[in-house]
Amino acid sequence: MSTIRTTLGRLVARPLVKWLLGGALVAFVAVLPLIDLVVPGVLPGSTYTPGTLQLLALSLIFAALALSYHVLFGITGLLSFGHALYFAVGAYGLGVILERTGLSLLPAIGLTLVGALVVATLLGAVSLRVSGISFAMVTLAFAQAGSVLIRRNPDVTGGEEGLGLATEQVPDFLVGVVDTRNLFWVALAVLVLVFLAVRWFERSRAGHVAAAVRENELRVRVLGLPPFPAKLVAFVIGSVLAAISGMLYLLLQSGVTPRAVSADFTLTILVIVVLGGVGSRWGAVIGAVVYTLLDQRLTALAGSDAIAGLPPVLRVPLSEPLFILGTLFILVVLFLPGGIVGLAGRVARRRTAEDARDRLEETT
Amino acid sequence: MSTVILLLITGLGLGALYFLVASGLSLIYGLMGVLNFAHGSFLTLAAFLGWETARALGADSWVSLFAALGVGAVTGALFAAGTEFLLIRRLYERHIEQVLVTVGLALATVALFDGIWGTDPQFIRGPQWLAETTEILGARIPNNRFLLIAVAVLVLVGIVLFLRFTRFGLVIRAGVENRSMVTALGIDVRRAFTVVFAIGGAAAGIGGVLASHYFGYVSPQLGGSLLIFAFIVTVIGGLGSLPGAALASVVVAVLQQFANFYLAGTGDLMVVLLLAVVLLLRPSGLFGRRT
Amino acid sequence: GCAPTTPGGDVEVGAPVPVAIITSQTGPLAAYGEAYLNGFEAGLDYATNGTGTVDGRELDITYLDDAGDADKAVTLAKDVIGQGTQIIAGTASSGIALALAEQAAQNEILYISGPAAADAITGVNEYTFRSGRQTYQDVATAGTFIGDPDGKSVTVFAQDTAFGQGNVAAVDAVLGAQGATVTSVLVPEDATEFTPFAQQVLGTGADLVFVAWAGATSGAMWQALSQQGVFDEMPVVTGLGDIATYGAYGAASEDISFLSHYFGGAAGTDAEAAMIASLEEAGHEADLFSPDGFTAAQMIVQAVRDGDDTVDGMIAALEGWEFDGVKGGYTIRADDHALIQPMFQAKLVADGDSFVPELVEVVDADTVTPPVAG
Amino acid sequence: MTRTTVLTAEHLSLQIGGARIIDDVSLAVPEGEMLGVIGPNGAGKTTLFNLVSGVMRPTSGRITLDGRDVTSDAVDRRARAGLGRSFQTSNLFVGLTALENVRLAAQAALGGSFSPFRTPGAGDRASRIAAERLDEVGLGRHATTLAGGLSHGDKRKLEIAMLLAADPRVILLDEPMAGVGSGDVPGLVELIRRVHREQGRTVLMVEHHMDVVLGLVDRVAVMHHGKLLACDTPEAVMADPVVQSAYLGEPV
Amino acid sequence: MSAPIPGNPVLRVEGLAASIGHQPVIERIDLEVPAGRVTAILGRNGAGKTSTIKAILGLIPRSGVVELAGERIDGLLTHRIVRRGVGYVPEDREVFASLTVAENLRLAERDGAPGRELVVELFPDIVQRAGQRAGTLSGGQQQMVSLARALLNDNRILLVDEPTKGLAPKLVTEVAAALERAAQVVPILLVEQNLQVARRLAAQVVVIESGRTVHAGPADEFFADEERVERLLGVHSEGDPTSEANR
Ligand SMILES: Nc1ncnc2c1ncn2[C@@H]1O[C@H](COP(=O)(O)OP(=O)(O)OP(=O)(O)O)[C@@H](O)[C@H]1O
Ligand SMILES: Nc1ncnc2c1ncn2[C@@H]1O[C@H](COP(=O)(O)OP(=O)(O)OP(=O)(O)O)[C@@H](O)[C@H]1O
Ligand SMILES: [Mg+2]
Ligand SMILES: [Mg+2]
Repeated sequence: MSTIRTTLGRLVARPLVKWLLGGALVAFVAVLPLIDLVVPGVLPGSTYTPGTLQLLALSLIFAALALSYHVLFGITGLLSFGHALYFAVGAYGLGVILERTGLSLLPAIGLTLVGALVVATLLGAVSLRVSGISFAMVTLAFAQAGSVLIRRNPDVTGGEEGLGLATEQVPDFLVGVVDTRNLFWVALAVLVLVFLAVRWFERSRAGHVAAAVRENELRVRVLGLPPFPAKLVAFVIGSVLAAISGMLYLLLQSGVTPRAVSADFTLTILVIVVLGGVGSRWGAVIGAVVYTLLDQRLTALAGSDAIAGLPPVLRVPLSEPLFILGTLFILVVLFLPGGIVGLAGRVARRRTAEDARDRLEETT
Repeated sequence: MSTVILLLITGLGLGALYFLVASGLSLIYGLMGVLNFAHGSFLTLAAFLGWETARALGADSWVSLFAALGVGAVTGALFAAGTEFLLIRRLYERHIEQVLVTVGLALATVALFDGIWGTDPQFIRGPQWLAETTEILGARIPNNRFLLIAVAVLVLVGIVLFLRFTRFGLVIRAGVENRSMVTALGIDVRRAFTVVFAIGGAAAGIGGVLASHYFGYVSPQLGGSLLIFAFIVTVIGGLGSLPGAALASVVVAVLQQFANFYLAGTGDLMVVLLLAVVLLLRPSGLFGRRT
Repeated sequence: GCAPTTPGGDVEVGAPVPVAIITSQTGPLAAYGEAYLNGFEAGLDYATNGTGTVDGRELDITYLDDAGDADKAVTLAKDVIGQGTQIIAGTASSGIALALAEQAAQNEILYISGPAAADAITGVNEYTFRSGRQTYQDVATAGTFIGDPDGKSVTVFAQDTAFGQGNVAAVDAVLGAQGATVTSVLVPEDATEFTPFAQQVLGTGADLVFVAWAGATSGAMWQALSQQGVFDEMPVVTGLGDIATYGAYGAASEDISFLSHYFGGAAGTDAEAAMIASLEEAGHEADLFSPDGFTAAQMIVQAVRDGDDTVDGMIAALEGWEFDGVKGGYTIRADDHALIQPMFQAKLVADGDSFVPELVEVVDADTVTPPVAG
Repeated sequence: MTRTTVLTAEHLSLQIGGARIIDDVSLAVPEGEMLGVIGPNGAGKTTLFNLVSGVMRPTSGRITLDGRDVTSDAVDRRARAGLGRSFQTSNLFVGLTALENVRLAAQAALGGSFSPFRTPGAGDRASRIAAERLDEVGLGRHATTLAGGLSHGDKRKLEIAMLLAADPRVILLDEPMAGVGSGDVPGLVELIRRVHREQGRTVLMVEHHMDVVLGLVDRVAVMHHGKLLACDTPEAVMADPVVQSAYLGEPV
Repeated sequence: MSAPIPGNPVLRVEGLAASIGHQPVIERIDLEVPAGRVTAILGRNGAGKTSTIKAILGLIPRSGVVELAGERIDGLLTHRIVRRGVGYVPEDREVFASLTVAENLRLAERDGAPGRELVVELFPDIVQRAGQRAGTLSGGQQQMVSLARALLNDNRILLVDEPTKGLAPKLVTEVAAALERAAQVVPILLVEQNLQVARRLAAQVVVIESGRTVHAGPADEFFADEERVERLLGVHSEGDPTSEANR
């Protein structure tokens, strides 16, 4: 048994095998809408039902968003409190362009991307003049300004009532409940692309410089490398990827509300990344899926009869989904420093330690 | 003219409120490097318990107002000390995680308050005098603004004196920089940190009770709504600098007041702009130490 | 197993009718949600004579919590629609209501929105109805306080939000059209200091001040108005909120003229009596949005009864339907699905430590009928 | 000397608050020279290096590199112009491995660091150079250790490896031997000598180990209270009574 | 292995092991510091000298026995250990950069700072700079502040980690003299790479290699055995460490 496990362990480490496993996972997720898989308590219904697909698609979008934040925070060490702004630029940008210009979907997406690129470059160049907590505050302030602008201009953005998707310009196969699974597939494809893009950046030379900037900026300068371009590139890449997630969100939800640009939403992204494990791509993905499922399912739990029957001391807190989520989050930060992925890593390490012992025993 | 006076003095009152929240934030951040997202919850809980106290004693009397302030201060201090003791302390020198824990705490506690007191605001009353106005140069200034300003000044002076004339100030500043070295000098630095949190929490607690009178209600959202401005004030003033926080509170609040009134309600945008400009010109804030 | 290619499928005749009520049970609008749900249950009792069935067919009702979050609402809607539900009702948030209306249109099902007041919901699409009043009706009721508006000046004091701007537009449309000069003092949404704006209101010297305010800051706003002496100078009208807000008006309580969508005991109809009895039995109190839930139940029952189990049939059954409800006689206007209904004038009177509303006058439904949307 | 001058400081001064930390220092360093900088603690040696490398800006005066005025250039520009330095207290990427630290330096020198389209690989040039440099300073077996987990002395060695990998023409070494175990000192001295003699680089070195200084340098600059007291051959400097009393004192 | 030392040691360490993160940094350290003398810890870079000092102070998680004047202290928190009379001069000086020199010293004071005069006498330079922020001091000046902090109080023992690192030759002499004087009142456990200084001060030596004690004994005996010094530390004990390089 243990030999098999060791061999397996060694196999997994090989790049080709990693790619194959990743591919298999994507393929498995891709066929979910075609099969009748029920996970009681986790998913609201069978995997082919639109409600479940909607939920899964939403978690894929948040995964892409979390990955985009990973570029800033995980790789480059930029703690931004305004990442939601770029998500909103994507969602609102696409929504407004569709509604105002009558362009069809693809050109509108292109235009939004350009817009996001410009906004991210401009605001990034300004906010990156400061660092640390000041950077966090400037980004928070810009996002706050964005939020004010969105709420104050109901003519363009729908104000606090939000902006609807101009469905006439969107291809039919992306509209309506029956087509949720098409949206799901699109979301999956986008997530895979975002994942690969982030992976590419992280492994590139620029990504290495970004990591070095995270560690010690002065040292980077002394090596003759200006830190600013590295940070700006990371910032722009992260922001544009966030805008892509935002556009997808608009399509999936058929609309967007100002919550998408709130400080709370940025904190949500941060929570997701931490839950999954800071500094890890898979962490961002897993964190997003777990968070979204929890967020949606805890509401169901909170309203359930099981909770309603409890004495007030238990009932009051347990019927507040955010209470459970917040507490859970605290526990993760306190007791699982590497997030969910860190936990998995630790279990794996203990395994390798066991393996080592096994091997010793075999040889003696 | 009277409008300008009105804007100025009400601006000072709002600034006083910002300062009460920001003082604790600034203290905690400046000295421990923790950006405390749960600070709003300290404030909210204090406001709720202060309200319950005043209600029990009869809302209209001065006695119950001062009792509420006392309860608020104690609540804030205990809640904050407990937070430090149970959560922050375990993560020492891991600042990002500390911030995250406070984020989690803020989420959880606001939800809990929702569950206990409901999401609706509870409208409150205080001594009659607070609801009346005093005329200054033709402007009718609501009296509770004066109370706010007076209390904020007292808190500022109190904290500054405490830090200057006790050893705590020193221990705390050193502890921020290199905690293990402080212990290696034979000092129990954990106690100092708990004290800082408690002081910050007490200021927030007092702020909470006063905020509930300023806004006329208590609700689970009370603290959160003030928190962003308190953050901005803290950063503009220079992290860790109390006089900086005080000055920035006044500047931000007065600017907000004037811009809201004269510049088509752009108060928030102006504050954001101010923050960006200050940070770009002086990255460490007005009174901040350069690092 | 393999998944069926289309979700849901045709409704079997005689089978239970699935209905989904999506509203806030937690989150910022939980209190509105609760009032709505209580009203809904009372209404269901009333409309089905306590049987919970329509012509022998059971209503299979699912109650879902949107927690004030549009994401959740859309996910829930897609889920139930995917399972074959063709009737959705609820929500107090206009943003969520519009998102649900969009889902209804995309998927061709019936949606009856809840207390959400935005005028935009009326006529947004052919699948969407409403069970509450809309902003226009509030404003028109306010207009009834100044007699003939011609030549009078009206100031709208509101927050600079979609809701506030909607009110300004509505006042302009209602009273401006009748010859009043309408000005506005708009306060930035995030402002916390209202004193200077109260002074500005005073400065307008208007014949009537219409206050459109939502949210927790209303207490401070009213205090600022009374401190600056606005009530000594000009009549002030505003919409009466739910019971929880009665304390918000403070010293001004008895000086304000209230327009009211509803408060417990305002209407004196049979349906109201039935609703109050049923609510009290369940330990609840009649409140601002109880009728919205009650009416929604009536509408759903009507749709199921006369709707032939098709969405088009249900729409046809509702369009133009006239019925007696909590507030009196209701009409669902066929053109845009506006819900024509009477409104109330009210005042607050001190009752020991707190205040209670008293009816001043019933405002006829025709007086406050909104123009056809679109 | 007929060699060209690579680095000059002209009337360099730095004033912070009321204190003159560097006081009218002028210095010219010819190509290929090794200049020792000595002086009591607090004399301003590190500060001088900070000014030359661009970490700090002088209050007045000029710095030239290859005849070009670089006084207002940022740190990274000077580094690209061929100026490299090490720090008195180790300044590393503590979260990266020793090899990655050195590789970044090598890549910076080779160019193309910001390319998002190329990924570093184990066999590429920068990695090979990095591995060699690590071996040279004796850290080969620590290649995959996180820099933060190295002992103090090993961090010093890593600093030197990074410096060499960055391939600068002018090197500023701030107390390279501080904290290095006695047994390892000769090896590092030899390394620095090779860098200087064989590869012809210009080196400025602050060092308190007089044996090391005297064995390596061509000239010695003596700093005291922010001023340049003397700049001369080691023999002449050592014979100076002021240096004797202010700096060397009695031997242990 | 080591010759028994007469009298009760001030500090006794037995089987001390410690780790940082999950990585063991010392594995088995045994040593004794006799009263009234300097005991030097020697060893190559990375051998575990600093870790030993930190483990004794409880600054890193540790296991094993540590006794101060016969009482176990290995279960105590750092500040309690220090208050029992353990002075510490850390490897990287670790002065509080944002505090002034005076504040740094004030922070270190316990029980009225009986050693103040000694400090004034030894380090007049830093006393003059009382109002300067310690972060702006030169490296050597910081080292003096760090030493001064430990000398201010009456301690039972001083743990001193590479005190002469980065000091100008003249100061090395002075610090060595200061330590020699301090050693007359308090025993010192000294980590020192400068062999001249170690030889001058130490009465006992402990050599560490890869986290284990590999030698302990009187200093003169140790330095006399050139072959052993060469093997354990990689240097000739006589002559200067760069002699090879100079040839
Ligand atoms: N920012 C500053 N503010 C005030 N004084 C400063 C500042 N920076 C340095 N100094 C002072 O300038 C002097 C020179 O410091 P520097 O670090 O250059 O000395 P050094 O020659 O490198 O000494 P060492 O050999 O001890 O490292 C010192 O007296 C120091 O206290
Ligand atoms: N923070 C850390 N994380 C992981 N390992 C560490 C850490 N600090 C030190 N080590 C490891 O512990 C071992 C002992 O380090 P220590 O600092 O005690 O050595 P030392 O003998 O003091 O060396 P030096 O003479 O260079 O100061 C070294 O191998 C080092 O790599
Ligand atoms: Mg120096
Ligand atoms: Mg060491």
